[in-house]
Amino acid sequence: MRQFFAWLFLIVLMVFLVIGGFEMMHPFGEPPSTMDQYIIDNAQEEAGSNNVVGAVVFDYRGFDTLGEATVLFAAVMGVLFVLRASEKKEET
Amino acid sequence: MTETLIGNFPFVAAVVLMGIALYILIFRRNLIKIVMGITILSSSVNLFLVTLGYRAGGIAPIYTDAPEGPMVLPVVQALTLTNIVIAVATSALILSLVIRIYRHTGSLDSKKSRRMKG
Amino acid sequence: MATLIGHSSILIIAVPLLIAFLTPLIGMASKKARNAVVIVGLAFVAFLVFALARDVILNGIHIYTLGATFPGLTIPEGTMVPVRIILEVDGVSVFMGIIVAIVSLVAVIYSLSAMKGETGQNSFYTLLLLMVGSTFGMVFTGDLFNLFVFLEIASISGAALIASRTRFADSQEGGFKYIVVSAIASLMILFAIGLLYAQYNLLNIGALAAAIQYTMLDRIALVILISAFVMKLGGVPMHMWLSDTYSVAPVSITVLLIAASQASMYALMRICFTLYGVTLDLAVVGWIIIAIGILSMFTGVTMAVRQTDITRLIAYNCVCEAGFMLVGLGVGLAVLGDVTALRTYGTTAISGAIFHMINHALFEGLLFLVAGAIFYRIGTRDLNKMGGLGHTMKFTAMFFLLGALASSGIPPFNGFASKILIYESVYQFNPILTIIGILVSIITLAVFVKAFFSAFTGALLPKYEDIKEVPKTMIAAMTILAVIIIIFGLFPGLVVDWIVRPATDALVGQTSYINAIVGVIP
Amino acid sequence: MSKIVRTVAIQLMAFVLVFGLYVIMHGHVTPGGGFQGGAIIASGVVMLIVAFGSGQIKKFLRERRLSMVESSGALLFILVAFAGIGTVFFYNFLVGSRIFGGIPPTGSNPGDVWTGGVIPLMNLAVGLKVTAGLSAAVLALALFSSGEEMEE
Repeated sequence: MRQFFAWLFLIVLMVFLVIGGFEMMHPFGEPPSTMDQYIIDNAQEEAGSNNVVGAVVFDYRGFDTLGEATVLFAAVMGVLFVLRASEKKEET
Repeated sequence: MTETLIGNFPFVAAVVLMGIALYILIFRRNLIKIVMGITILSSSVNLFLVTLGYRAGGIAPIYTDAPEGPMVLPVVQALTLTNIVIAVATSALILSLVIRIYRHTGSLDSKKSRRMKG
Repeated sequence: MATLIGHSSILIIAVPLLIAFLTPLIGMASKKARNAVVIVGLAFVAFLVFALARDVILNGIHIYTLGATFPGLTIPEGTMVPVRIILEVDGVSVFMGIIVAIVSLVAVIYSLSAMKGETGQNSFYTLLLLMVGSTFGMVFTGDLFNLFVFLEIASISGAALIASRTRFADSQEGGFKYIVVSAIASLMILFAIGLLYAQYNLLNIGALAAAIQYTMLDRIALVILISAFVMKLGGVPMHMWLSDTYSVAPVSITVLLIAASQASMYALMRICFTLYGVTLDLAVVGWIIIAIGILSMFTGVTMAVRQTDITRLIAYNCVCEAGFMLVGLGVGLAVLGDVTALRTYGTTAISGAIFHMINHALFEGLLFLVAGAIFYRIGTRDLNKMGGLGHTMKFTAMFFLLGALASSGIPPFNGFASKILIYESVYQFNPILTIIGILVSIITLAVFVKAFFSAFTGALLPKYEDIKEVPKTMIAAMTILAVIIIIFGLFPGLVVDWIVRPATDALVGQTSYINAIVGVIP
Repeated sequence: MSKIVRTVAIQLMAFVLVFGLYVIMHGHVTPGGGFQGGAIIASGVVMLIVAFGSGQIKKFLRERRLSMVESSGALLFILVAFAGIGTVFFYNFLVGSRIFGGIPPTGSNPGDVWTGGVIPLMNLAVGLKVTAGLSAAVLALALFSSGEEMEE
């Protein structure tokens, strides 16, 4: 029963998304680009960077990159925390 | 209909990849396979994001010795970069938890551990 | 002071992150210094939150554009859309900020003695601060992708913290389950963000809300977003992970996890009310959320009846209380387009749901802290193995009773104040929902009375005769929550007027949120 | 691993380091940046772990020490962001100044390292962080799965 519902869910989701993918998306290769065109045009002047992706990563969306660095920091801390020795104290 | 299907094939490919990932996540019980499912899911989202930003005949958005042509959208590339790093971080943490679980239960089958319904 | 408030929204997010990066370095030198820095830092952040709250409630929405030449420059010259990440703090955000500030301070104070014997404390406090900072980020940001990033930080640090008792297998499994659920949910959210980006080439919530047209792709995105956030907050079809993770985490972390779930609830509200707003098919979406809420209430309370593990019992009660909030929100959403209905009972329902969020964080937090205190002393969570603890742990017993009564909506505690708002407004929408709500509350009371009697009353079991009251800092943390619960219960009108009403207005007033970003829509 | 593999790994490590540093420091001019360069150097460290075994590597690279380096990298990054708070958090205050202040001519150009404002500094911080972080995570996983206990 559970299997059946899982299959049903999966198939319905896929049908929806595939139809969405080729019927309703913008034609591949012609995306709308109001925000991105501004960045392409102004990145060199505002951020002084030839690499526009670099300008987006560190200047326009620098806060996301701080978050991204923090994710990696959290994961490394988490790995060291989870795999630490815990023999110091034995409860129960 | 078929024309749009062929033209928008990259979007469909991303969705199919996502379907594979969801299949793994729903039906597989091995913990390592669940980790793989999450990695594939994040790859499918990455593929989707990158295809969103493609412009026909576009070049990489870097001005150093750039040839002529429209530039592909840079923001989605930044988002993809962020998501790749997040995926690496997530899988590192999940794998360390899997190692711990394996040490405790001696098994990688999620049915054998207490009440896993991943 | 004005500059401080001007920058406060970013400082509230960045200061916890800064201290988190510093903590491993300070912790190598001295443990006392580390604890002091953590507490002072969080107290400073809490102060900033209250200052910002005052400012936002008096002067309206607070905007902070990161990396622009001045904070108010949302749209640079030469374009019509926001390009940079914008923090947008309105009434609801600041309300959530207050919840997180209170809860994080309590969690740290409680951890001071509760985690004393554990190894890896430097990492513990680092991860805790990351979680606090990212939860603030989730509620303050005005950018969808930024929301996703902070959601990921919160879930990764949360999963590591859940697994922090490495000697127990079930805590590892809890951490695993939490991160798998979070990863799937957040990747689906990112997919939905991609769908929205593909159509409008925007990531800012306010600008998207101005541009959105409710096409088929928007509907798909909405379904994905709602299901992913319901998954993250533990609504019913996806509630299995919640009890398994909440019950195995150290309780100070569970309290923060509740705050993180509330942040997911906030994101759900943002998506429904602000991003889509009146373009939605309101009645349908409203009823879907009501249905999820009702199912959560039922499932939560029926599962809670069967539990013998005290933390699991409280975790299922969390599912049940989340149902109340969802019902209130769903009713508010269903009548959002209808001005008269919105004015007569819609805003009251939303107010009730929002007020219940802070109350939920407070009393569930208190209950979890009590359960943690019991575990700290006797080392078991099984209710059948407890008995007579009220003789020796008087304060703890009192706090449990307080939390239980507040949770089941008994006057004069705060749970009653918010539940009555939900009941009376939902009654005008559909009386059956109110009856179900009251029924569920009564069963909740029964569950807690049973738990209270089996844990605290009766003869003191001989093996627990030398059990003492828990250390002072743990008592202090519980006292803070208890005092706030009592104040909220005695003066609910003041709380509603000061912080709940502005939050409701901010949630309903979609146009002011949009206008703060894009100016007057042309 | 055999002696050949070890020797080659040591030799290769120098090239990996140079290439990684190049990718990090030219992140604002050419494709690449802190994350990519950091990942390159970290993959070099992983190569050493594979060649020598995690126990051997542990003698001169402790994962705790790596995590300290990572903390400092993260700290540097957020401090650069804080330095802009005179105007706005994350403000690119170095554009037009003496340090990395050059502004490239609009359109296609040969590229100049001395541009980008705070972007090179952030690339450096992130590169430091990613190198140390990924190496620490891989080393911890390798050590733990080979049965050695962590230090606290």
